Amino acid sequence: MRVRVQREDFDPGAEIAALTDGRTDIGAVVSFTGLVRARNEAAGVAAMTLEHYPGMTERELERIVAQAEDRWPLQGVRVIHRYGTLYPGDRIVLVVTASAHRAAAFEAADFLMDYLKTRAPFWKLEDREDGQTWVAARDSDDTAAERWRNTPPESA
Amino acid sequence: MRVRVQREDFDPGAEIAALTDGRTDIGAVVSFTGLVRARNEAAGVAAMTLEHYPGMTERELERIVAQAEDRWPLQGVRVIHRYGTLYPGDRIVLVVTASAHRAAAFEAADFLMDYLKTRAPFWKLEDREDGQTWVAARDSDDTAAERWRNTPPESA
Amino acid sequence: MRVLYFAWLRQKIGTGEETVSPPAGVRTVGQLAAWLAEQGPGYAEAFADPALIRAAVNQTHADPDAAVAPGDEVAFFPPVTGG
Amino acid sequence: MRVLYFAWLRQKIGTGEETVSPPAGVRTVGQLAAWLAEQGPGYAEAFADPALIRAAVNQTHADPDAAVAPGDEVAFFPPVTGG
Repeated sequence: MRVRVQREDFDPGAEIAALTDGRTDIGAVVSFTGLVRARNEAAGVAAMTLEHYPGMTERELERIVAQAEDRWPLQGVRVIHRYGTLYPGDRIVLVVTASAHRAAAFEAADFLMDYLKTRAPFWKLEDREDGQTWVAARDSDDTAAERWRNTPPESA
Repeated sequence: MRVRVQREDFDPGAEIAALTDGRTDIGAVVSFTGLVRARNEAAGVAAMTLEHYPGMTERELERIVAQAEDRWPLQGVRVIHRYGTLYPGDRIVLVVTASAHRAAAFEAADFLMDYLKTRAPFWKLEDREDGQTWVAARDSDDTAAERWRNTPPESA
Repeated sequence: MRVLYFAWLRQKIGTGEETVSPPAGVRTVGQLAAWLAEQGPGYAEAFADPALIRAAVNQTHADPDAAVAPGDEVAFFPPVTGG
Repeated sequence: MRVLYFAWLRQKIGTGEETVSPPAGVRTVGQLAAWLAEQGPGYAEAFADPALIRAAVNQTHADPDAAVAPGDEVAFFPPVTGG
């Protein structure tokens, strides 16, 4: 399964290995792991609860992966996103892309993270020094996702 | 040791974990793994021997890492490059970057690979269907490295 | 029509899911939001600022002028903050 | 002066490392390459096309006009192809 939404932790190395083991056509694998930081803006974060929209989340992630596969010649993709309560240092999200060439693997992973940040139905509630706070969407995330709107993919 | 040049294989997951375990200030980790492909251009590749310049290799990789650290706020970097004889599917190179934010981690990993491809003293000899061939440097690698010449780093 | 609420919309409204029967004139996401805003003080608060609200119809992102019909699953939520 | 050769330069010259004593007029990487090219047929072949050759002085990338001096470690090699 290339897309998974789960409470449980994941193992980036195992996911990378699952895409590449036994393959001799992959030249480049890029992974992105997102983690909970103990500080967000000015406040300390003791914990974070990720709420999501079961059903739509999986569909939206599949859609985003399909778009990446349309734009770049990928030989493997994994997207894993956790939900539930997480603590500083915990892994939140993993994206892995495999391709013959490194530009495609890098760009597709970057694209997947940008789209995931602006399209996948997750919401973060932080337990902070100043109380519980729903994390506000960042304009910079929309700007990052906009980058891909009118950019044709680089040649493979 | 953030830079290693070795015959032995490496474990991308273990290197990612080594940068992040016990840390609560890292928000993003990007890894790039390069692998030997069974086909390069038109010819099948049975094996590849990586020659390098002991001493200069380590120094040059350290220099490239220091440049990345000057340009982006990184909380951890690993560069591992193998030498000796490798076979299709074998891992060749690993770059891991850790930062508070994802743009810095992505850009620094991309930069490190581009610079490593054009600056680190390694040479690939391929055993191919059509004989032993020294891999020619690709113009696209120089072009990729040029991208970073006049580009100031994005804000953290 | 099944309506879902997430994050602070769910908290303000006090439920994550309900079945509603809006009048026949409610044919778009925006009209549904306006009608829901009239269903009580929690609803009014949740839908006070349309700029802060996103929607999905049948689990697909939808604009305010997207059509809604009986039998649809419509969700309202703040801008997403995953990743 | 210690001179190192890598990849196909090493193969054409037949050794990966040697100590040389060029005449006093050899003061740059380019002059050293030109002088080495005269040391035999393998050398001539290795250094035939300067556009294909890169160099390092004391383990740092160096241009053809970079200075070389007795005691330096100078390396000649094709464009690198790692990664």
